[in-house]
Amino acid sequence: MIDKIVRGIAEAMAGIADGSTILLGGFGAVGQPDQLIDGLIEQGARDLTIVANNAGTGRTGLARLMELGRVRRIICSFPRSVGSVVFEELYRAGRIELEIVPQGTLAERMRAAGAGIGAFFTPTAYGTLLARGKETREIGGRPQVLEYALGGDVALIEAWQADRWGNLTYRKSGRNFNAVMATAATLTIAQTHHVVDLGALDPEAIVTPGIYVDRVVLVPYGERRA
Amino acid sequence: MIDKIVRGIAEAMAGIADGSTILLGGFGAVGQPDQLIDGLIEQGARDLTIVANNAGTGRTGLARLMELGRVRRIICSFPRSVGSVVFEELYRAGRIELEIVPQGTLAERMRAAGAGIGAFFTPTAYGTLLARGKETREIGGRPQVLEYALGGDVALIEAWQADRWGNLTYRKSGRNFNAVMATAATLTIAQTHHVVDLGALDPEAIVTPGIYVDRVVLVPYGERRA
Amino acid sequence: MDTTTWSRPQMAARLAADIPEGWYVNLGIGIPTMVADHVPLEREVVFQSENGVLGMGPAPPSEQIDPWLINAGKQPITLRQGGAFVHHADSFAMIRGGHLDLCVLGAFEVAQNGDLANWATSENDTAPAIGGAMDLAAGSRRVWVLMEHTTKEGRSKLVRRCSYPLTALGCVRRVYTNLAVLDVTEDGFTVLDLAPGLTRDELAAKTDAPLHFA
Amino acid sequence: MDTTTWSRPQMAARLAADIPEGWYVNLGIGIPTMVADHVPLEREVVFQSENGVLGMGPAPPSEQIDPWLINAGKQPITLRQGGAFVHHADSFAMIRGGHLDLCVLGAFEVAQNGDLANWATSENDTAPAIGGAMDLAAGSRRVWVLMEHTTKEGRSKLVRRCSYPLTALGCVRRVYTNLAVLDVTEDGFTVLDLAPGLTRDELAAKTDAPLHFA
Repeated sequence: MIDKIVRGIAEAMAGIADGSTILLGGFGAVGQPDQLIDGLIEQGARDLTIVANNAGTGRTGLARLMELGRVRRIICSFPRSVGSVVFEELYRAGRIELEIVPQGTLAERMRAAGAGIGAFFTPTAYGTLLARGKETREIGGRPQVLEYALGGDVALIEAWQADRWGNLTYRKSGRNFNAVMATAATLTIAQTHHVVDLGALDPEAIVTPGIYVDRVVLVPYGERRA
Repeated sequence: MIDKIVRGIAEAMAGIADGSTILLGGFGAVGQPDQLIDGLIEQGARDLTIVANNAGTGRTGLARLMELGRVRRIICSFPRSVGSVVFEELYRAGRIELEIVPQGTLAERMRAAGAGIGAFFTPTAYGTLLARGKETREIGGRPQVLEYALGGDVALIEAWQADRWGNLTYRKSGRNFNAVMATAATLTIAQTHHVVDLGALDPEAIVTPGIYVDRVVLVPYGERRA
Repeated sequence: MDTTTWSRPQMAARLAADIPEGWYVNLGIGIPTMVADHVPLEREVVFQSENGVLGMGPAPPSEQIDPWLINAGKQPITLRQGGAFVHHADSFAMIRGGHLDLCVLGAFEVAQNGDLANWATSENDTAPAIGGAMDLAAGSRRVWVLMEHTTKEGRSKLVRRCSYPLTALGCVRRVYTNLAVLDVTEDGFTVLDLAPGLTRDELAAKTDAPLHFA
Repeated sequence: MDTTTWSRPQMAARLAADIPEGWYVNLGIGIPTMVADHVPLEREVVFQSENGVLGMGPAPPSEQIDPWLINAGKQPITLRQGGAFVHHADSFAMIRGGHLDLCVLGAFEVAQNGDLANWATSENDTAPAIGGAMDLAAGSRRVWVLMEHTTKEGRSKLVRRCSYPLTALGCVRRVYTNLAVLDVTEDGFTVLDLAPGLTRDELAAKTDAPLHFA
């Protein structure tokens, strides 16, 4: 019997190695796998590369992980936002590397990694600082920039419903980067608000089929970090 | 009020120009937009390029369109199959051009057209006849082939349910190329088995959002060609 | 005659009036977000938010807020009937694939050739936040900019050539400011509309680029 | 001792026995399709069909056929509990992205370096049908070939070097024939298993490539 449901956060986080590239789902607070991030803090892996839309806010979650000196490099579209104090301190001190990627290119680079596309040409960022040093080419009358696939060793995501095969649904705009990152990592770990019986999810409405998911841990809504 | 529902096949097919590239949905008979293909035969456009998985079977539908001399070129993954007699006659007679594309590359090239990706590198077909003359490059330790986006002027697709905004669902494996082609054409025309009220489709389960759909015509199941 | 400049709600309303029914539209963070308030629900315009929401409706009353339903500005929103959710790659496929009829963005500078600068104020700003602006600017069928005509210091934001880092080349089609509405044409800025009482010379004096008048 | 060769069902069963629970597997058209019949439902193996079906179940009784539910061979199928439908680009993203543990394909020729030829029998066959074979061969984590050891004319289908047009380079990991099971290794073909009563010399005589024995 396939059963990807694990019993707790510690079991979910087992084996994440130092030096890993971690894809962190969510957009703002929505769809952010808070308990898995706390689990990663607890688990101890260091020298991490983090791929996420933002660079953390406040002093908890991703910001806490950075404050502990565990993040070597962050790849994101929107590092500086209200409350991104830890990132800004570290960045000014030269203690964290930053790669800024346009949000759509970030999503597409991970989609490429999941879909077996080594690299692709896109008009986004052509002629801007973010295309500096990158190969460009005119295709179909438009100058385009070559961007490479971006995969992770681990993806940490938040789902709404899951079954034991690892099939996932999301809630509303909580789908965001989660469904993309699930396809782009060697080890995909999902926290979910609900675990349902196999067969309970509508096969027409499963967003992430279990093929992309390795471990699922139940974290009901009530246990969401305030 | 947005209302993409048109009253009949003729209205659905209005304005398709000679020389158009037409994306034809379906895989085998499943999800094939039979009435729209008949409508295209009726409508009269010629000198067409057809993109489809197969090259037609029997003497109806796509095969009929080819037999009438209306197709200049076909781009597909599986031209020769049981019953592809019209294609084979025309091809032997040098009266139709053929571009064979691996099925996944075909889908990905249309996805690229819909997603604003000019071209992409893929390992598929590297070292084979189908990569002859194409640019190659090693990325991430794997030699890959450069493939270009493939968009259409028109996509003809079959849906299961639709609303007046053009949101679509499909039935089971009827999703196939239909959902991809919907994104890749300037004008997307869907025949649907059911029209439902706006708001009746689950926003979590809409497969093709209306942004990709221009015209919808109701063709209930009973009217499916035998 | 007294010169009045358009207020932000008036600017948003002025732009909103130009959006026809049936368009798919992304509204940037800031003043552009206000545009939605000036499109009546019965004129069906489909608003997209790049975090995977197509068919955004108005902000909910506070007791109906769903924490999983926000826009790109992280504000609570609603979904209209006919709306749909997609993931980030599909959402940006819509944007980058040229499926949005319009994107409304704020800007630091717009050049007379349509170049847009709206994300960083210096090449030495080493950690600026780009978000989805480059994708939207490069991918949308039309980019309209909604912004004040000048900076707080009175410097024109319409310029001959952008001095700030670019978001995209030649993408802006139209600019709505507190003083005027201008198209970006082959010949540069062409004024379509002036704030009430403002003279052409007054506008020209506040604009650091040549103006044509339609 | 009499030599018996494995029948097609036996070949399929032999391969099926090597698929562990939990693998995601695509079965090519023809003999490979038979493999599913030899994996008991309680050993959960998730079969994928490239037309967008993940979690295929057995063929339905004729009165339960749904015309919208077929496999890549265009045969009616069922969906297991836990199955899901995706579109063609997502389905091939699974395949090409390296998410399938195994793909089982038929072949015209397999070379000792793992090269696979299974789609065209001549460079001059100008309209051969490739379907998804190149994507599956290049994209799957493992490719196992299930085929007769020789052609009807008795020519070995295991070869030093493919003479037919290739499907993918160096992709085949293992070959199941009616005579033997062989791994493709750095050193070429290594025999893992022989049909009952078949001697090493008899196998070597029917194989147009050097054989190693494990």
